[in-house]
Amino acid sequence: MNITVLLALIAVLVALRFMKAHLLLWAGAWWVGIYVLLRFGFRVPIPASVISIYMGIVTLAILAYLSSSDERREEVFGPLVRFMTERRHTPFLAVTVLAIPALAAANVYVQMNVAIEPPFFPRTIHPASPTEITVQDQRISIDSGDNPYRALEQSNPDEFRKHVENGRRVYYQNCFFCHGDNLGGNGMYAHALNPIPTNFADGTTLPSFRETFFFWRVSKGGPGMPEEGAPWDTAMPAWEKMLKEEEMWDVILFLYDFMGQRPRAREEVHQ
Amino acid sequence: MTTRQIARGLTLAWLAVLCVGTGLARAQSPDIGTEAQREAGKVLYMKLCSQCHGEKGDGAGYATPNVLPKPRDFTSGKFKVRTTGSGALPTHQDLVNIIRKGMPYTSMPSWPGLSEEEVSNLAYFITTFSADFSNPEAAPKPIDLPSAPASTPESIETGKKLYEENGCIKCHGTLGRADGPSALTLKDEAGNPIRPANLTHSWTFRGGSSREDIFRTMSTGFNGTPMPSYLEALPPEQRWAITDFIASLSDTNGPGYTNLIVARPVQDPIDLAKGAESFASAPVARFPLLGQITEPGRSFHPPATSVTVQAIYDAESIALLVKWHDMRADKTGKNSPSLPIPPEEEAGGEAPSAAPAASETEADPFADTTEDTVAPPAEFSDAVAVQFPVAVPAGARKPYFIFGDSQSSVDLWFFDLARNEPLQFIGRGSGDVAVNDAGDVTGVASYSDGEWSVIFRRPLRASSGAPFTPGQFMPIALSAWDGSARERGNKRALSVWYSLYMEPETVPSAAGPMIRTALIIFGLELAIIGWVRSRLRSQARNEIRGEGRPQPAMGS
Amino acid sequence: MAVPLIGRIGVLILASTAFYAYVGQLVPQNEVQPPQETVLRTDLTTAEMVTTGRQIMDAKGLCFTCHTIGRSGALRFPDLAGIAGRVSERAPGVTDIEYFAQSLYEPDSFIVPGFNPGMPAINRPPIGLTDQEILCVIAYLQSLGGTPTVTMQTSHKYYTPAGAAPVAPGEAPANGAAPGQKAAPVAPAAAAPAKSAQLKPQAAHLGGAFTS
Amino acid sequence: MNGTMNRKLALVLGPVTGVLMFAGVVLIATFLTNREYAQPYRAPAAVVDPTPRVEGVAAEAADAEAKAKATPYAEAEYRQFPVIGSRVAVWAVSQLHLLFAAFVLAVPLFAIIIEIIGYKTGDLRYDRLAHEFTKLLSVSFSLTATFGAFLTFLLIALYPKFTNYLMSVFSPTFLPYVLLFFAEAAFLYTYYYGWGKFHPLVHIGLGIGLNLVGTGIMLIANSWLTFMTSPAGVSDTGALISLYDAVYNFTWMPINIHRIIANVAFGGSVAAAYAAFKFLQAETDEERAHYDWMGYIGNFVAILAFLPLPFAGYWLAKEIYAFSQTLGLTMMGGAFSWLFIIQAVLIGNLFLAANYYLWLGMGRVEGRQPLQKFIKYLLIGIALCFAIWATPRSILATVSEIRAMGGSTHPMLGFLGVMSAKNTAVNILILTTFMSFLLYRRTGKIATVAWAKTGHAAQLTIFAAAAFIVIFLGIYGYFVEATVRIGLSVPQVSSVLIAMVSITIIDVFLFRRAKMTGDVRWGKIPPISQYVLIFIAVTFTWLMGLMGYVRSGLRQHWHVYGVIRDTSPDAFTPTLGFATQVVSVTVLIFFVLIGFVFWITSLHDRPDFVPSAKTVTHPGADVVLGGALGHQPGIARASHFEGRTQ
Repeated sequence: MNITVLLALIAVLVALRFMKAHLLLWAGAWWVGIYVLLRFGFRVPIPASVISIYMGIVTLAILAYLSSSDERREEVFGPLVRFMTERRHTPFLAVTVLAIPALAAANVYVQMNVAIEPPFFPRTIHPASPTEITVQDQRISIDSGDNPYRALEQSNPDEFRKHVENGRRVYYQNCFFCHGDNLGGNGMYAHALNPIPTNFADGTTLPSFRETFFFWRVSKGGPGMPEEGAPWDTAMPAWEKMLKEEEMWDVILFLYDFMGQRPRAREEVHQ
Repeated sequence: MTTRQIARGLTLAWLAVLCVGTGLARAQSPDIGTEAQREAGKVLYMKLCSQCHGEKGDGAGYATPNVLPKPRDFTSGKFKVRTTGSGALPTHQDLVNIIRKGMPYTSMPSWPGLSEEEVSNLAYFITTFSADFSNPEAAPKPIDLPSAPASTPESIETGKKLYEENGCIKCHGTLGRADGPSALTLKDEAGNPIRPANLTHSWTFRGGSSREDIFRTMSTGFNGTPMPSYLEALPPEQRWAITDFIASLSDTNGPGYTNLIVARPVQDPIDLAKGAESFASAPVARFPLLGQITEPGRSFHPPATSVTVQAIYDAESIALLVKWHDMRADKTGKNSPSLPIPPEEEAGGEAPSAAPAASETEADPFADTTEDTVAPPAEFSDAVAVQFPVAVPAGARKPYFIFGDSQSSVDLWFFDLARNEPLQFIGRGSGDVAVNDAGDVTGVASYSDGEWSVIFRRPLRASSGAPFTPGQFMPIALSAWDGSARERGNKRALSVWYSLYMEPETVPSAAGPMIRTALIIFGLELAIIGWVRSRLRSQARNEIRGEGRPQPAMGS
Repeated sequence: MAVPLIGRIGVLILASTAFYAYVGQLVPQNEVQPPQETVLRTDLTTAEMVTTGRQIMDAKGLCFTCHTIGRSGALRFPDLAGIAGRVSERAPGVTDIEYFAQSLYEPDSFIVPGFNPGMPAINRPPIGLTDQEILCVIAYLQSLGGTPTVTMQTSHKYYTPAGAAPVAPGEAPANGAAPGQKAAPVAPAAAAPAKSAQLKPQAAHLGGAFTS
Repeated sequence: MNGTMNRKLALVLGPVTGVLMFAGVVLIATFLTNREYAQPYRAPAAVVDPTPRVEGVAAEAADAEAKAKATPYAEAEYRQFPVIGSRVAVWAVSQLHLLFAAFVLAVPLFAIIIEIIGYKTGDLRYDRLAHEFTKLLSVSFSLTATFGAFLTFLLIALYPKFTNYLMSVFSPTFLPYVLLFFAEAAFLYTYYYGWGKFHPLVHIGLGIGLNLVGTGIMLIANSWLTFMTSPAGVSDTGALISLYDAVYNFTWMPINIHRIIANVAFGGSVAAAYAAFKFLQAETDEERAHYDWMGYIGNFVAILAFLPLPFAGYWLAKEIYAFSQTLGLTMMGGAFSWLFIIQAVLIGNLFLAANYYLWLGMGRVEGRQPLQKFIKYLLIGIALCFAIWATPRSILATVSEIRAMGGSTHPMLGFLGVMSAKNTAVNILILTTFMSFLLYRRTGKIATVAWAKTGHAAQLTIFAAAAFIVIFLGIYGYFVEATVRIGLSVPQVSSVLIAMVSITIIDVFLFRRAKMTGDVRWGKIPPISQYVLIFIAVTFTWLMGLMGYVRSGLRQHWHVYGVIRDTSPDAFTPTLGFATQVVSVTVLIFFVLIGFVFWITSLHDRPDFVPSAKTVTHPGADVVLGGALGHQPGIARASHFEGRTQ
């Protein structure tokens, strides 16, 4: 949150309050204010796509408010109707009527002259996995399978620690170049990659999935991405070529262990 | 600009405080914190640091075999980035700073997420690895780092002279491109190969890229490496002059990585003989390179960290100018995108690099160039490749960025720099690269002062490969091989896919769309106003006639 | 300027549906294709056929749902490790290619002692491998305990490749194949060059409809 | 505007609009077919052929005949529907069938409830209302059956092998289905035509029978389609093992519940749209008052049924996850994750529109309304919850934006994209809507009971407590496992439900003998509110269409998930953009047809045709017209009040 922006906005709204501003002005102020807040009010900027969703909602809400009672409708549309019909406003009206298309045309001009950007292809961040994969001659069910070493956590904690430690070794020999020392997706090569490496430290990525999902991603990598993951752009290797199955399971254990998180539990099957 | 000034101000203030603090600290033993602080640091160290620096602090962690430069061995008590004299221990603040900021373009990351206390505790814990820290004799004494005079053209000129006179060229090269004659033979005290800094890429400087950082590095040297301290050798003004010269070598705004090459149309037919001159009109696009760490035969730390590309096209053909820095032109041996890498080589990381095993004794980079300090010729030559999809992709789907895949292949323009002409390959995956005899691509290559300039040219429409059409985006990826680092085949520096845009000769006018938009909106406005007015009139009529229920204005 | 009620409602409905369709255009547009039906090249080398055969057995063939390689103990279906070496003892006098072909096309005609019948005909739904794919599977099976000899041009009792029995131009195509057998498929899919791996699914599948 | 003029204009322009809407449909359909999507069905471009045309045609015909004779019969796996392709054809027709079926199933459900209320209270208004709803049924019923038959033909023709397979599994359920269908017809027509002809209890019995039979039909049909998503009771190769399991598969029950609730919501909204349509057409104040009230009730039913829908949806999603995590991930994280953002836009719009309608309803009460000042706070709440619900899980961002965020999740928005936040948002939305309803209820009233203050305070406390519990559990959800988190929605929902019930009970007692500061004048609502009702109906219909797409599209390239693959050219999953276009066209067709239903229904109230002297110019025409049309004015006029209400 950027406090200065927030304070400035509050100040403007308070000022409007003292000015006893017209409803129309209020509506405009809120709209612009919320836009400014979303656009500049956050230290980590909000992506444009989300801002447009939010502004759509805000627009609807403000329109609903303006027309929610006869009085308000009169208050809002009255001046507008008068502006459009009364003779004394005619010069202004003419100017406005000409100014709006001119502005729109200017906008078109600006839009057509922005710096060229390469085509942008959105991708699904976490595409759905196949139900089953074959890794080094082993069939592994993504749906019903589980990390074979996870059970050791209860049954044999020492052995489990060994697996985690092995996973740590694997991670720092292979993965941290991209995914970073603290799993934040900010390794030394992250600046050269698109899409950027997955950030495991964001709090939500690890617990949202089961370990088999990560096993699929680790073992099959970028080449194993389904179509909706906009294939072939990610540099994630298919680690099955370079690591043993056990090492891949271990490194997943390590990810959870390092972040102190637990994988998503399997939904109870009833019936 | 303001943040820069503030930062500069803060640095100065900090230096001032340090100077004052120095006087006070002179008599005390090194600041190694309390037992509790070191214990707290140990917990963090074991979690965050020990994988590289080792649990014993000896720089032998899990990651060590695969990283270059090697992780610091804390037991040696030798630290690169300090404010203290050559060979001296760093101050507590030095350690804190380096933990906080990390070392760019190495595997030492910055740790912005840790609290002041945590970083401080870590720094305290690190002191436990070397006995020197508890020795009051060895208490670090920060050196005098006078504030910076303004950089002027004169000071840069002076600096350039001093740079040449003081042997900097031996390692860092005439133009600072790390191509000095002894650049390839450098080793640190532990015997690990080490590369001189490329002074034209200030963003890769381990100790930071500000003028103050450069000045400090030059004054203190990097302990344990061939980089000496010039504290004694040169007075501060001369050091500042060299600093100004070094700072002038790089674009101070950082690498300016982009994701697009804009190919400009040119009127005259492209003449390869004219070389880089023809590209004057084309904007420079710089792309980061990373090690090929995705397919077996990995290269974790290739020497090349970035590459610049310019593109032009005439009526018949397109030409690309690719430039990157290489410590030495390796024009002997051979190279090819399909040369195999034995698995054992990858396991050893960078160890069997070009550094000759013969020079066991630490080479003095400042001795006159002798046979000993010249690295033997490389077995593999330098090479570069530009990669395009074989067909212009229709949607998001491109060939796999590492030499394509079995379903969509790539067109490789490969230049083995030991040869005179580029070759073409068809890539269907890193294990399936075949020579393409189309012979569409021609090119020239030249090397000067540590920089390769390679020009490729191909007809816009050729017998093989995708056509180039103005107004179209074409995916492009690059690879570079450094022969002296034994790079070949999959072992190389590469980029992910970027775009090449063929800027059309005549840009379509915006007038049409502008007029159309304006007219549509104008029409809408007139319709709305007309509607409002007619409504008002009919309402007025109704009221006069006294019939019709009153309607809220604009209600429906 | 009075707009009749029906018109207003119509415009409202049109506008709302258009708005929602517009919202639908704003989100990422990904067309999810079904998994590629690999069209096998006719010029695969035997070594390539072995790897391809292995992939087919993994994925489309679903062979390892029942079969194992290198397992012993209580098995549902015969283990396949070293299978090529055992052909001579199971079916003396038959080439391994013919034996494997029979096992795949008519699995019930020979049941390995100690096992129950239960394998479906592989060239028919639900598995529905193509004849070319089955050749690759045979190549892989040959490699288990033997040396693969099969090529894409190999013919056996159940299948004769188009190129293997040259038909003189002008004759009715495909009737030259041995009588009583499945007519050899006309070549298009098999002969399609590697480039025909398109984004759109192939309209003409050699396999059955119900490929699970 | 002038009434008679409106009528005349409507007569002229109504068909014109119809034609225009049809043209719109055609236009969009043409646009769709222009897409690459339709390519596989296109004939190759004509080849230049030097042969004279006549000979060429003759030769072609001869060739074709020879070829036809030579080709042996082969069973087709798939056939192509011209131009739009099989998928879109089956998709649109089944969606239309479903929409009408939903309407036909839902309307009796609340008609019977209203009828029972009418019977219990003796208030004839309710009885008339129930009858009015039922009027819409008979035409809709035949349309449902027509579309059902159309769908069956399409399936048999276009997907013969797959249809055959489904039949082999489900053939034992066909006979009961058909029998139930007969029973449905019998009940429906006796219920409608027998209005007022029987003892009220007998009639109510008929209505209950109608509902039971209708639900039975739906259950059977649901088993077929849920089997396709989550097959059970069959072997790997698709052979039937247990019909019971095949019917009672993972998603059957959740879909049943989901559909019953959604049907009621949808039916209510369409009935409200009908009332809105009649309101706008109405010429007298009585009619306006009646249809205002009817629209209010219809909308009330719709929103009431809508409130529990998200929870039924969660149950369904949970079952899908339990059946196959891959399917669940495809739905929530994969190809369909963005569909739920579109859904959030729709649902947000619904809530906003429903609240807005209630606020406008305050205008029915005389005098200036002090309670209206609360609207802005409610609005802020709704907008916030709407925004949270519409926050995508995988944010669409350019590389530079992703780098700025430090990953694919935004450090702040990331928390809004997950289930905890959305669950909380939807619960708060429901509470807010309920608040709007309460405010509407007390417009123009002042509680006079002695404990009024305490009552208000208690209501407020309960409301605050519910909101607190919901928000607390929502935040708590971030700290627990996914399975626990899903479980948290139960206490959230129940606290909202308990709050709603208890506040309503207090409210009822609080406002007994309340002082009225202004009369409720039914019909005195701004006409814009009626357009809101129609908008709600469109949105509901569209939402049904979208949900139909996701439920069916989840299978991706499977006819029966994991058992029978779709190998037709339509096997791919189209883009969301394409899907929304198809849904839009389907919804437009539905509204054209439902407009037709409304029109037919409104024929009831039309005065009979009386040939005026001017129109009859030929002597013969009199005879013809006289013979063709019965002259029974009066009966039709009184049809409003036919039956028991008379």
